[in-house]
Amino acid sequence: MEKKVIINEERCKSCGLCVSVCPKHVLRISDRINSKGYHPAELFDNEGCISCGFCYIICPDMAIQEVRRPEPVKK
Amino acid sequence: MEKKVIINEERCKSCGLCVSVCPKHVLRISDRINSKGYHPAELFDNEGCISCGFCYIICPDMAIQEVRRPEPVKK
Amino acid sequence: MGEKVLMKGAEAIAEAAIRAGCMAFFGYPITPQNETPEYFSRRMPELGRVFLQAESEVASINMVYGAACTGTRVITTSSSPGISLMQEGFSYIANSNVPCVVVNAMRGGPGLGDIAPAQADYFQATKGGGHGDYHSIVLAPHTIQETADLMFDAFDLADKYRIMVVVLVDGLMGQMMEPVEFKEWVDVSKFKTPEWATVGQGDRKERNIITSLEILPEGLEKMNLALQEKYKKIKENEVRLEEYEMDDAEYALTAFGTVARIAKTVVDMARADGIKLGLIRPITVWPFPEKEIAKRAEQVKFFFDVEMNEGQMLEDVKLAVNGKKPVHYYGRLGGVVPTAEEIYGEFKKLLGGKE
Amino acid sequence: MGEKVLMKGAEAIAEAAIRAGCMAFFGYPITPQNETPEYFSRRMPELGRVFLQAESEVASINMVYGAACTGTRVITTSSSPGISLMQEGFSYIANSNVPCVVVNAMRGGPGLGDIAPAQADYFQATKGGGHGDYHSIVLAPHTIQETADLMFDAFDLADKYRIMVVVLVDGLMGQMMEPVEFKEWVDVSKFKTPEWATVGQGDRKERNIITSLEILPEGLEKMNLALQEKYKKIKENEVRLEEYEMDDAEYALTAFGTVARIAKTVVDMARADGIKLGLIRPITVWPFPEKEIAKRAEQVKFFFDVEMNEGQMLEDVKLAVNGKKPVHYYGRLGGVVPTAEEIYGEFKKLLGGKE
Amino acid sequence: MKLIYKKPDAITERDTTYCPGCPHGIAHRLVAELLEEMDLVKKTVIVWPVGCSVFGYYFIATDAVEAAHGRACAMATGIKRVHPESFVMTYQGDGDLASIGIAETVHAAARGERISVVYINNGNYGMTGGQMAPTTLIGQVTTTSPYGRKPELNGFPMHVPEMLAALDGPAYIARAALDSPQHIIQAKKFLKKAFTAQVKNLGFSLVELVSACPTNWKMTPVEAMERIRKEVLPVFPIGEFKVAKGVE
Amino acid sequence: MKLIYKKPDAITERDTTYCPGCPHGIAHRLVAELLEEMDLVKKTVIVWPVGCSVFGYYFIATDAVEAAHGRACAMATGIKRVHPESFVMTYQGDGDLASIGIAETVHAAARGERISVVYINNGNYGMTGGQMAPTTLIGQVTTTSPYGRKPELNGFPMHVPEMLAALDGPAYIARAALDSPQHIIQAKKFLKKAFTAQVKNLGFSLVELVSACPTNWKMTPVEAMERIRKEVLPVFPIGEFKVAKGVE
Amino acid sequence: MQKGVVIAGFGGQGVMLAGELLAEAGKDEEKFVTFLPSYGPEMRGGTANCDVIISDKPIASPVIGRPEAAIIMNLPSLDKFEPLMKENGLLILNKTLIPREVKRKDVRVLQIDAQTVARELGNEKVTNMILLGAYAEIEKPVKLESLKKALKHFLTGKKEKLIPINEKALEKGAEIAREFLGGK
Amino acid sequence: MQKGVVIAGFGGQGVMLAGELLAEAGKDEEKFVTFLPSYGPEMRGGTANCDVIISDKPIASPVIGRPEAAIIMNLPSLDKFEPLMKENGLLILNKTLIPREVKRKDVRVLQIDAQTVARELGNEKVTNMILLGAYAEIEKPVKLESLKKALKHFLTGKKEKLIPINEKALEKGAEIAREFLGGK
Ligand SMILES: Cc1ncc(C[n+]2csc(CCOP(=O)(O)OP(=O)(O)O)c2C)c(N)n1
Ligand SMILES: Cc1ncc(C[n+]2csc(CCOP(=O)(O)OP(=O)(O)O)c2C)c(N)n1
Ligand code: SF4
Ligand code: SF4
Ligand code: SF4
Ligand code: SF4
Ligand code: SF4
Ligand code: SF4
Ligand SMILES: [Mg+2]
Ligand SMILES: [Mg+2]
Repeated sequence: MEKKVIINEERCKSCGLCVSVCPKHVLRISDRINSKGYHPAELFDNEGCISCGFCYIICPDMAIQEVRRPEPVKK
Repeated sequence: MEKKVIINEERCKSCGLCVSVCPKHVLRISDRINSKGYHPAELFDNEGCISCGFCYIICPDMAIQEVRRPEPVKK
Repeated sequence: MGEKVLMKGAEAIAEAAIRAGCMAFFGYPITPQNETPEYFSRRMPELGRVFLQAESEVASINMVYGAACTGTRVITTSSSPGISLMQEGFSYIANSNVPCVVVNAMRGGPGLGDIAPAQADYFQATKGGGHGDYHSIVLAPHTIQETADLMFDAFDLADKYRIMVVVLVDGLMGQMMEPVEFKEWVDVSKFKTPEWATVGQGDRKERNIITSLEILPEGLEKMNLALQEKYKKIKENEVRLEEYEMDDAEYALTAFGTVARIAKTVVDMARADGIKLGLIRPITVWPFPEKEIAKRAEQVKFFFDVEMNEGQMLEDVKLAVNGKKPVHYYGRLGGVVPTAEEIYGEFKKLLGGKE
Repeated sequence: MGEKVLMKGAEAIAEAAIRAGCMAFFGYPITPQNETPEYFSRRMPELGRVFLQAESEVASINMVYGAACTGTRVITTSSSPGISLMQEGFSYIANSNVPCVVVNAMRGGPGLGDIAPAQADYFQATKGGGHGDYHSIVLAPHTIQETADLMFDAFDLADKYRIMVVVLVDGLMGQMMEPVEFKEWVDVSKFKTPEWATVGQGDRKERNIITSLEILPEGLEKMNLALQEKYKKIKENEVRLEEYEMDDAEYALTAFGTVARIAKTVVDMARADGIKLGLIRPITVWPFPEKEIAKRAEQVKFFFDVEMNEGQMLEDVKLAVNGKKPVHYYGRLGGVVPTAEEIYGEFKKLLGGKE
Repeated sequence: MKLIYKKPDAITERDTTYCPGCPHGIAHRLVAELLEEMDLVKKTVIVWPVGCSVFGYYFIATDAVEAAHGRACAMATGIKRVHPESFVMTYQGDGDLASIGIAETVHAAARGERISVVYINNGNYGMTGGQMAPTTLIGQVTTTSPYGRKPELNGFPMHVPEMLAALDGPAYIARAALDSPQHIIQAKKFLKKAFTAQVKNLGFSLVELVSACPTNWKMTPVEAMERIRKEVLPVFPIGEFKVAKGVE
Repeated sequence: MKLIYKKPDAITERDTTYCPGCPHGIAHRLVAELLEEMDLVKKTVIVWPVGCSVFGYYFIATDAVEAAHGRACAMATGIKRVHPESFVMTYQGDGDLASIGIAETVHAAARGERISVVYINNGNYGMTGGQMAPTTLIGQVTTTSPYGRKPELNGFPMHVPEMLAALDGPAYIARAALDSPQHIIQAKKFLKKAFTAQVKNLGFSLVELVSACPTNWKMTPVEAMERIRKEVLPVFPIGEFKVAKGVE
Repeated sequence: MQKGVVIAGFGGQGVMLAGELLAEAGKDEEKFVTFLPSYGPEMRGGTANCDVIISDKPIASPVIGRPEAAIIMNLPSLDKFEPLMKENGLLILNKTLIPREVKRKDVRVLQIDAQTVARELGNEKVTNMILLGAYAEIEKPVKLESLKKALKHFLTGKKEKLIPINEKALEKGAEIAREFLGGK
Repeated sequence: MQKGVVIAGFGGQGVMLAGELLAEAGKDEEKFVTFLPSYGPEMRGGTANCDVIISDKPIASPVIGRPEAAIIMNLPSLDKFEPLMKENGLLILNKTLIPREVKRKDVRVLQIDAQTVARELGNEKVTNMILLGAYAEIEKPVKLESLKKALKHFLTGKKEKLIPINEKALEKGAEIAREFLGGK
């Protein structure tokens, strides 16, 4: 499945705010390092994400570039 | 009888505030003229004055120098 | 031009500014120029223009700064203490390259001083009372007619160079009435918002940012060099002065503003006595007419600078003369206006013996 | 003197002021000198002295003005834009004849500019950025040691003449660390409230009034003349300068503060090349060492003034030299600090050919 | 005969420079009387900024300094901080305090600076010839609001005590009026509490005194006093807005 | 998949200059989103005074001017008066607005100036290294209150919205917080009302945003957000203090 | 020709109006004129005075340091200006408010009980015009007619009805001056 | 003898501490020293660097325009300072955060995977000391001993316990430098 949360790793400053507010605990600080020396956040459980957008709302660096929600399957 | 209200005519600027607040209407602007060209206020009815001090209280130029009240006559 | 009217300098300043297309006034009352804001307060609303009494001079100059960023012809007027409060703003305006006009009707200082005429803010106006390397164009008229005329130039110069123009008068020029004839109204319907103005991006391709900030020293140095380039251009093109009876002069008075008009009488008195005295009157005290004075230094025997201060323009005269001839000085302080007789007397002392 | 400590200039200023008996600090944060108020905020309460962060620089200088009226040793410190906001206050303090000390750690301007070192507030400090004819004593140290030493003199001079003393440094001097040794503590228990101070009449026969107001021009002129008299005395007695390798110099660098320390290296470089270059370094930029420079004008072939501005002290050098010798100039702007190599290069260009 | 009232000694012999009927003089007398009654005359430094009362130090006989326009509270702060034994007060107009000096006022109040402020609201800039002040009433004609103060252009009259009462620093904040003997007597009581706040080291204190400017209002002094009652007090009501414990 | 959130176009591609976790960025995003949603981007002039957000114009893509420290409201007034069609807002820190700029703020509010103010309360002077601000809490250690803010020396935290609410000029005054998604959503609602007040020409509007300064608070961003909830909001409660009719 | 006069008195005595009127009349006669008001050291309720100069040539300083003529409407002004007068200068005094004699012997003095005369004319406020009329008659800086014409500049609207009495006052002053000149 | 070095990196990497330590050590050796911090154009979260000069003679300018030596702790700092280096200057790089090679061929380069080494020592924060130790060993502005002694100035109170690991880091850096020098 496509990622529900798109993180611009170059913009991320590893502040951890998104991680702290994610109600589903599906975000974490990664081991990768960006060009400014920060470890960007990553969505490690796309499935678990409920597209609530909290991570977007609190991200101070607009590093959470997009949040998407799967279209409801028509019954 | 000694004057109940002593007016320093040189300080008076003829503003008329004392006259306006005197509850007994015993003050007026005189015909005299002081060295600055003002007609000073005067107490024209010492008897009628009740020594309430309103004139003193409102005089902006400290021209009402003193207000006195007759000592109550001991019975 | 229209009919001659008898008008206070402070009011003539306002009327001339309005005719010159001044669209907004922001300022704060201070003697001896209250008639200027008061006049604006009557006239601007009638014309659908802006009059706003600010809460202080600090606010005034920053309102002017804001309005100037939109490319609108804008003015503030004040007197010495109020002008001192504007110094930070002046410095910001200078490095932001926005146009505006400021009138300083100088009064006696320092501190609260008095409300009498003085010229002791010359340094502040010409050398920069605020921080950093900057200049404003400084015009110093000597009659109310000239003041009214120069208000038009003030706005034109401000727009031409995107610079602050100071009209430096004194309490006497503000309070005095003289007959004055105003130039024709500038057609403000032709004013356009300049390309650089910050009024919202609209259809513009790039957005505009007006700032005096450049955190890299190398970048700030570039900004400074651009400013200096502009100042150079102004020095080359905008110097103005009046020379009175200088053609054959053996001695030159130097004076600006109020003192200059008195100095003219001194020249007349001297000429009547057969003494070849002339007057050099800078109209722009910044840019200062260095070259012109340097030239006259070849001609005259000495200079005699007279001011209502402790010798401020004196330094510019000396710098221009550069040691070629003596430069003498006479001044009155604290709001005292020298008389023609007094100045002539001092001049004769310099001639030696006779007096 | 005690042990040498490695200290930021901005902190050394505070420590030296405290040892010199400064009893009160009022000020407002601004880079590049925040370490000064921060240092005061730690030390003053420990000593039972006053530290107050004011709401603005305008408030700071007026708090200083108030405290100065009580005859208390008081200081404020700031940097260029903040100093611009104090100009009205400076003018009031000048005409009220009260003592205080102000430090300006100059940064790049005009406007917000940058936080790098600059010297472009020289005019403001020496010619009076506020309104009216006034002066402050202006001290321009070139090392942190000298800065620490001069803080003591600053307070002494302020008290001696009842005048404002400006310590004019720059962001580099504020931010740099150098080893410094402080003078002994002044015994503040010996301080007495001066006779003229306004602290309540108490047992004094007459009450004291401190004012810069004198509404009669003749009266204000008298106040001004008294000020000028004081300035004359200061000019006669308090000029300080350092001459480095000037005894046999054929060329003289002129520079103050940070540039002066670089200039010393330039002198050494020239001497190493066999060129007789010297340095004249005004320590008091007001009063300016006119006479000393005038004397050297007889000796040297030319002067070479170097500043981190567009040529401000340059004017004072020229006025002192008065056309006797050429005065050349080199400057960097906006916070760029010239290197010794660069200045030496420019100097050699002036010598002609070789470079 | 018993002496009931007498010009206080702390009022000098010098004639005031005020226009006939200007209540500045009334306020001066109240201050002088209180300084005497509270035995503060010899401890007092009054800060007089620019305004019609700029020469106030000629009339009230205490040590005095003259502040730059609007900076009285800053100057008073400077004095009081280094000399806490002094009784330090400012005497400011509405232009001075509420317009150019509002920052210094708000911050002295917020800091709870131990100073007392006498604040004269006469609805305009008296000294400079009657320009609009922050306290000018809606519709009022002044030399800079020739068509009357318009809220959409000039905003609304500023209520300083109400505003300062929202801060925690002040110990006493009140408004009184100088239009009638009754109000003047009350004004003195308020001023006494303000001074007490400082004497007891409780914090910042301020009393606004609704005053008149007959000259610039272009009224006789008696008419001006009537205008206070009819037009000004409804907009600027008398009252105490903050009374700390201990200010009695 | 449906796009629910997307970095607004009015936020530039440039990385912010803020410390990791600094809520300045959150406030920027809210402003940018609203300007887009309300179709104001091309009409807007933002006045950025000095403070950590001095480079704000690099991050929000509108016309912009940079004000001297504290003078944003004056500069905004100048722009708005001569160009009433523009949407003019300021973005100010608590040092800028509440300390050095309080006069300009109070008077713009009193005049009912048609401008919108975004006011970031982070309890200190971030840019200059964490000095005490008017909003610093009692006991809080900063670089100029090394022993903690003491009320008897430094007074009390200043409540700007409460103070301005005592004036008649403002159309909308509120306080929100940036510590949690819920509060941030609410903050956006408040900001929208503030902007609406200007668009509808109703008067002055201001929203205080309780923010954090993890760097100078010497906390992790997450700890800083917790401190907002635990220590700051009890002193600076969220709420609307003035809501004129028509601001919906 | 250059004529300068100082007009001095209390605020409210019409000092400035008299000066402006004179200046306006001069302007109407196409002369060079300057009018310079100055308010006394006491900002409020103090003395006020103005300097008016009328000339054929451009005027250097509008400040009159040593008056050749002065219209003095109250005692403090006499105290101030008497010592400054030029020799043989002309002092026109509002005798009603000036109880003392002039001390200097080297000046010309015309004392007019102007306030009384004005009251008799029907309005104390035209005292200034009586004195101005007298001055104009003696020193002739402008024609009396020009002064009368200039009144229309200042008395407009509701005040228009005051023109006749002001004219009368100017004339009355001129008349008194003629007597004075004749009497010499 | 005059030695200048630029130390540069992110705020938080201990750039200033390394510089001050070096200056303090110089002072203790009774040398002339200057330390000049400067914060990058980005006020916050940006790069920081400082210039330290140690000399036998008074120091003219504390500003190092063209470094003869630089300790570079991150990529942006390399981008900034590489072009400014004097010929034959010494670049000591924190390889851990600097993925690219040095382009200039006319400078001496010592790359240390310092952050990794530090982590191995037990604390990533001593990266700065590893690099400083290496610099001191190669350029010898002060003795390693002086640096160690100077640590006591900075690590006081609660931080005192960090002294040993910092000392170890200085030594480790020196060791790496010796290998580097030997290897040449
Ligand atoms: C910096 C500065 N700006 C302006 C002035 C001019 N000025 C003097 S007093 C005053 C206002 C006086 O009004 P207010 O404070 O209300 O006192 P009032 O005269 O009404 O009693 C002004 C604007 C000044 N002296 N200094
Ligand atoms: C006149 C003036 N004084 C001081 C400064 C220094 N200065 C810049 S920003 C600032 C305070 C910033 O604090 P705040 O407004 O709270 O913004 P923050 O950085 O916390 O977001 C100061 C004191 C300045 N630039 N200009
Ligand atoms: S959208 Fe919500 S659930 Fe998904 S990662 Fe973000 S905060 Fe977590
Ligand atoms: S909130 Fe944004 S900047 Fe912070 S860690 Fe998450 S994605 Fe990175
Ligand atoms: S004391 Fe009272 S009654 Fe007597 S004159 Fe004065 S006001 Fe009138
Ligand atoms: S109130 Fe005073 S000044 Fe006014 S008329 Fe009465 S006595 Fe005279
Ligand atoms: S102008 Fe007004 S406030 Fe000033 S003295 Fe006159 S009446 Fe009083
Ligand atoms: S210093 Fe504070 S307010 Fe400034 S960017 Fe860093 S965290 Fe944000
Ligand atoms: Mg008033
Ligand atoms: Mg802040």
